[in-house]
Amino acid sequence: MKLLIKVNNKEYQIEAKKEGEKINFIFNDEIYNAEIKESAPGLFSILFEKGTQREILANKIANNSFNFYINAKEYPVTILDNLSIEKEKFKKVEKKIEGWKIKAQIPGKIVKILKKEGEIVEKDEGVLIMEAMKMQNEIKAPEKGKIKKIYVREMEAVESGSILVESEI
Amino acid sequence: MKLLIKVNNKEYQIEAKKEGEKINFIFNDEIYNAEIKESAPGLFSILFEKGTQREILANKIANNSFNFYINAKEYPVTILDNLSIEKEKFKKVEKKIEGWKIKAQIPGKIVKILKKEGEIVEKDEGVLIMEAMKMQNEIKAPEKGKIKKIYVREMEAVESGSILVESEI
Amino acid sequence: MKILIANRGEIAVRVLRACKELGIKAAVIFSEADRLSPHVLLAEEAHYIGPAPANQSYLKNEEIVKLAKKIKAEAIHPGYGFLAENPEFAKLCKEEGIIFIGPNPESMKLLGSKIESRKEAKKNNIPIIPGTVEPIKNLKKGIEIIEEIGLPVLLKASAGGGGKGMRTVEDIKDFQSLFENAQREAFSYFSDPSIYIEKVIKNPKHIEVQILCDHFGNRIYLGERECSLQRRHQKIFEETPSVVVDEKKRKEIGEIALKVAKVAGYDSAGTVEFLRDEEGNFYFLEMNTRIQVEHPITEEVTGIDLLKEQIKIAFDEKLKIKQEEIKIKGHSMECRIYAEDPLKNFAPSPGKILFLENPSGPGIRVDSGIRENFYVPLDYDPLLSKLIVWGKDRNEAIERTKRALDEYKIEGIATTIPFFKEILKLKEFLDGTYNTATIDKFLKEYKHREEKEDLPPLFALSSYLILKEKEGTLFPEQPLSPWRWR
Amino acid sequence: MKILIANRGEIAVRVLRACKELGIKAAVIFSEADRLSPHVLLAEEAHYIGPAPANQSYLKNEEIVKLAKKIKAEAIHPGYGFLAENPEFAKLCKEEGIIFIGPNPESMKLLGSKIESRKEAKKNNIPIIPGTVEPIKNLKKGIEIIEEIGLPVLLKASAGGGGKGMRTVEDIKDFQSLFENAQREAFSYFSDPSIYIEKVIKNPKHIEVQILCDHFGNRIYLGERECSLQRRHQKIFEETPSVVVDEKKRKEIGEIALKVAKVAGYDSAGTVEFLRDEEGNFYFLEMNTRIQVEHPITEEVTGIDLLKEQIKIAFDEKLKIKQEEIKIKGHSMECRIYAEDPLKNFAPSPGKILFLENPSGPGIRVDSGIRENFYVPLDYDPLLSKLIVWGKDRNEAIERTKRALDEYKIEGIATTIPFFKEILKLKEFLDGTYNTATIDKFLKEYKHREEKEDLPPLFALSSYLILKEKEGTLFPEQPLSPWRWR
Repeated sequence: MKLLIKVNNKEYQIEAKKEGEKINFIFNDEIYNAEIKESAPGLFSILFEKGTQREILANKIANNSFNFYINAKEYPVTILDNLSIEKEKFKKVEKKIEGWKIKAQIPGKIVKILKKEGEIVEKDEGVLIMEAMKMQNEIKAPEKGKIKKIYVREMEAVESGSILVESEI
Repeated sequence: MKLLIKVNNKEYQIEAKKEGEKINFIFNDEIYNAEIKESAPGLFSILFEKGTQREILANKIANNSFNFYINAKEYPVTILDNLSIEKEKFKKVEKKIEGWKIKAQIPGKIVKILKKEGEIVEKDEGVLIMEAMKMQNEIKAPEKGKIKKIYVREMEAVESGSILVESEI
Repeated sequence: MKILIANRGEIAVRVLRACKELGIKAAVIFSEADRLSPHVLLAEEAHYIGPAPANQSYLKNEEIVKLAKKIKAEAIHPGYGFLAENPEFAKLCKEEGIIFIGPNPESMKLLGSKIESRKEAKKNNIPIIPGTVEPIKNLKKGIEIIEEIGLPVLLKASAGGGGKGMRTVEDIKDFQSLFENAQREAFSYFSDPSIYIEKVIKNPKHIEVQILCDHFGNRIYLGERECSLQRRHQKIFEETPSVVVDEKKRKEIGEIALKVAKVAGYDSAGTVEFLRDEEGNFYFLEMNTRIQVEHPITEEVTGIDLLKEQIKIAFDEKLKIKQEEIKIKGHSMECRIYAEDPLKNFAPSPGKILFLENPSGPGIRVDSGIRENFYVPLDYDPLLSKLIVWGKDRNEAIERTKRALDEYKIEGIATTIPFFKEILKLKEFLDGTYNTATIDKFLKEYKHREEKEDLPPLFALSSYLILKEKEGTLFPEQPLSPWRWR
Repeated sequence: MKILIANRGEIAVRVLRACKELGIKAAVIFSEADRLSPHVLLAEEAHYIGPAPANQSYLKNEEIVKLAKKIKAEAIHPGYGFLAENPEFAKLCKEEGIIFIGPNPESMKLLGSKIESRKEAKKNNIPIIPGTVEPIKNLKKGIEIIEEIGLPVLLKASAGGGGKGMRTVEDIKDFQSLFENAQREAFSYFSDPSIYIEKVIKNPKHIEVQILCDHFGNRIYLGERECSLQRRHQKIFEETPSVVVDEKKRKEIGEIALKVAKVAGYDSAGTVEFLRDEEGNFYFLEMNTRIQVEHPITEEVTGIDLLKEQIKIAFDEKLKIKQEEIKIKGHSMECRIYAEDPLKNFAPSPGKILFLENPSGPGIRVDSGIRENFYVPLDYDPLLSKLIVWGKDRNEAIERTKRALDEYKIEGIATTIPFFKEILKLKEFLDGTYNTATIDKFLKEYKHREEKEDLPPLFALSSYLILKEKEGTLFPEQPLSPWRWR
């Protein structure tokens, strides 16, 4: 099966086949054979035919979307098969029309809101300041846009993943 | 509720009540209040009102029967409530009639069988020799009895829990 | 005997260990966020002290002293941070008949004031960074001082902190406007326009000396620690001995450190901090009146358990170790492992630790405040643990640190482990020429090394999971993490 | 460069660490039982070698050498046990152009024979246990020897092993019958009736000397290890320095050890074993031609990484350390943690590790071959890990060991951890007078201390679980362990 794998937002295409606990895949015209065993819940030992061994922790964060950890290094990975690839493209188009949303990456507290609804902000301009673990972080606009809605108030505690600000265009 | 708790085959009687994550119990005329929180799957932190804290791993091995571990020390524990106490008594009577059974405590290999079916063995007399982890262990008769059936052959590998020998009377 | 440990995380664990080895009972306190923290789970006695925010729990001095009395603890160990350098708390303990494990409140108060201790140092011929010791209020006096010590200089608000009212003067032409500027800002923030002038030490190294002083006037120094690897003035890595300190220099700064302690009437474990300029001059900066985060590397090379010595001193024992017995053996370094994401500008990364494997083997020690399944709260300092390494020389220590970092697996949240792997390859680190500006400079171009060799295993597992899911042999969908049951 | 590690468990992990610190690539082998063993999971390269039984996997010398060649490894590290002291294997490696990390096959062969090495020792005036060096065949010669060395003596079959054909003679009256008895048994087991006579050393201490010898005739000793705490002749605990060895004695036995090495043409890391009688005499027993289980305590007090030295020597490097540079600092001890149930006569306890927490902090090192969720297989030696402790003196080392044992949590299977907690309270241990008989004597009355204070928490949790079950708020019944999802 053809798979599109996004690692750290870089895309790679592979062709993979599963036989029991074995995976064969082709990447860059090279064939790989690996055996996969679960060493602890969520932990997998990948052993390639030529002997290379790596252990990976898989933390599922959404459908087809994982945080993988190799040697304490985090790799956000999204896996798309043929069908999902089409859907994803569609979503991208939708997104363009909608403008951007800023979500809280971690739980924390909103310390200061720097912009008002209706204001135009430039790319990388600060929109609000959030505090977590004794540290303050300025949250910046990912793209230029007009602020449509601010969902939070100053001193409000927010959960990871909650939408803070939304723009139009 | 009245509970009969067997720890290492010693019996203790307590009277216990649960309120949310809190347990109150009376033992030896003393009242104890404890809060219990699961710190990891199967691990519990017990915090008494006066400050004593212990962490216990609970490994369930049968209904009402656990291996508890405190500081790497194993405590086999069986818990009986009013109803179960009656059942247990009944089972004891049954058992008396049936004679004993020897089960494999650990997986291993039967190296030698020392007795034949029909033979009378004294308490603590060797019945067979089992090997596990490079060590040989003589398995002894728990009580005097007449060997009714030997379920294994020499050099046979056995699983933990499988019945090896059964006696009558 | 019993000690109440008024702290959390790795330092509470460290104190617990010292108590256990001394045969002293120990009790800990915990906030609502810390009921299942390792310092609680390792303790045999633990008491709830309040809600998560520190000012409602770990900073509640009166409640803590009250608790100590209730549970019949003779002493309180404050760790570092929180109440450790609060003279009011030390005084309160004393008044209530509880031993505060630290220095007497008077010396703590004196040393806690940068200005006062700088004055005292100057009076006693201890080298300080050139500049004023008294606040100045007019321009003319400022120019005189600059003529004396040379440019560049730093203007600082007397009452200041946090960089407010701070200006760097590079050119005398700019002095007047910057001075007035700083005065204005100082006045608006602190209602006090007085300004200090201090020479700017370019590319300094931060080097400190560990000392032990008892209640009977015995004082020893235990060598230095170099703490120049800092991110925005926060230490992240320390080593001992320093590449730039030889036996002679060690003695010289050691004796200065003891002089500081003597002048201040200091009577506990403490650290005297110095800046070293590019010419090799050392200037007294300040004294830290607590056990420090980085104390273990001194323990590794001297073989002396500083925590136990600190506790024994507080219980009025005489220091038994003589200065001439202190021998520095080998080399030790410490990496501070923080719950911060180096790829996201070191944003805090609280969350659940899904997999933890600590390194071990020869020369490795981990002083840790976490374990698997622990949820790192966002209410406190993000220090998770300290990787402490000993080697027979600097080279072996470096190789071991690399090896240990490769073994160290904290997974489920982002940490500074991958960052240290890069730091250890830096030329300035390897040749020992690094200074307090090195990391901030390096960070401008920092990203994790792209590990091309990590791609095939990632692909293998990705394929495996997705194909298993299609087969229907994977565990059924769950709200959180189906492959991670705990 | 690449090394193939032909072992498993903690020693394979130890060798992996040494390779990594030296910048040498390493590959491991694994049997069917070890696919998910820590030595595999920690390795970057691993190869399947065969089914679980050792003679179909870790003992397959030809396959192992073939694999080494296939993966382009220059050398094989055998660890201890398995192929480590097999001269045929060492020879095979040599013939196939693979470096065997250990001594040359000839010296290994000589030292592997107790009789030959005893002969060689006697010839070179190395003190051996009084008795015959040649087998005797008649009664008269036997009586002569007993008259010379005195009673009691041990009769041993020349070809023997495993206690077969062994008799202790306490009274000369019994000699004839015991001698004939032993001859008969020796003949029936080994088809060789020849018998050795050796003096019985009463209550001996087992003390050994670590040495390092390179390929260029450089030889050094690194102090002793006392290994007298043994259960049925199996070492379970070691410490260094020994309470009964002073600086002078250390030099004396160190030099004897080097003489043994020189005589045998030894050229690797090795250990020379001695028995010490109650009068303080030392007798050469045998030499172990491998890295030993207990090597880490020597690393702790000397600061020298023995594994790395052993590897460098095998790669033809000259030994850089001089005898006069070896300084013993502090005290170190090792507890061998076995998967054995002390309450069930040390029956093996294979199974799954449900919870694991390693101790750490100052002075603690754990060389481990396990981790949480690992299933301890029943096919191999039950050594799980080694707790290695350093303290500035014996007293601190003991207190730390106690502290670390309290912290050490291996749960789900029975281990020797609770047993060591009792050993450390033994009078003979504390005063250092213990000998090789101490443990077996102690074991006759051993049981875990009844921890009355453990009852209330056990009751609390028991009530909680049963009442939660009645409420129906506990997880639904599962075939294995409902509170343990993994």
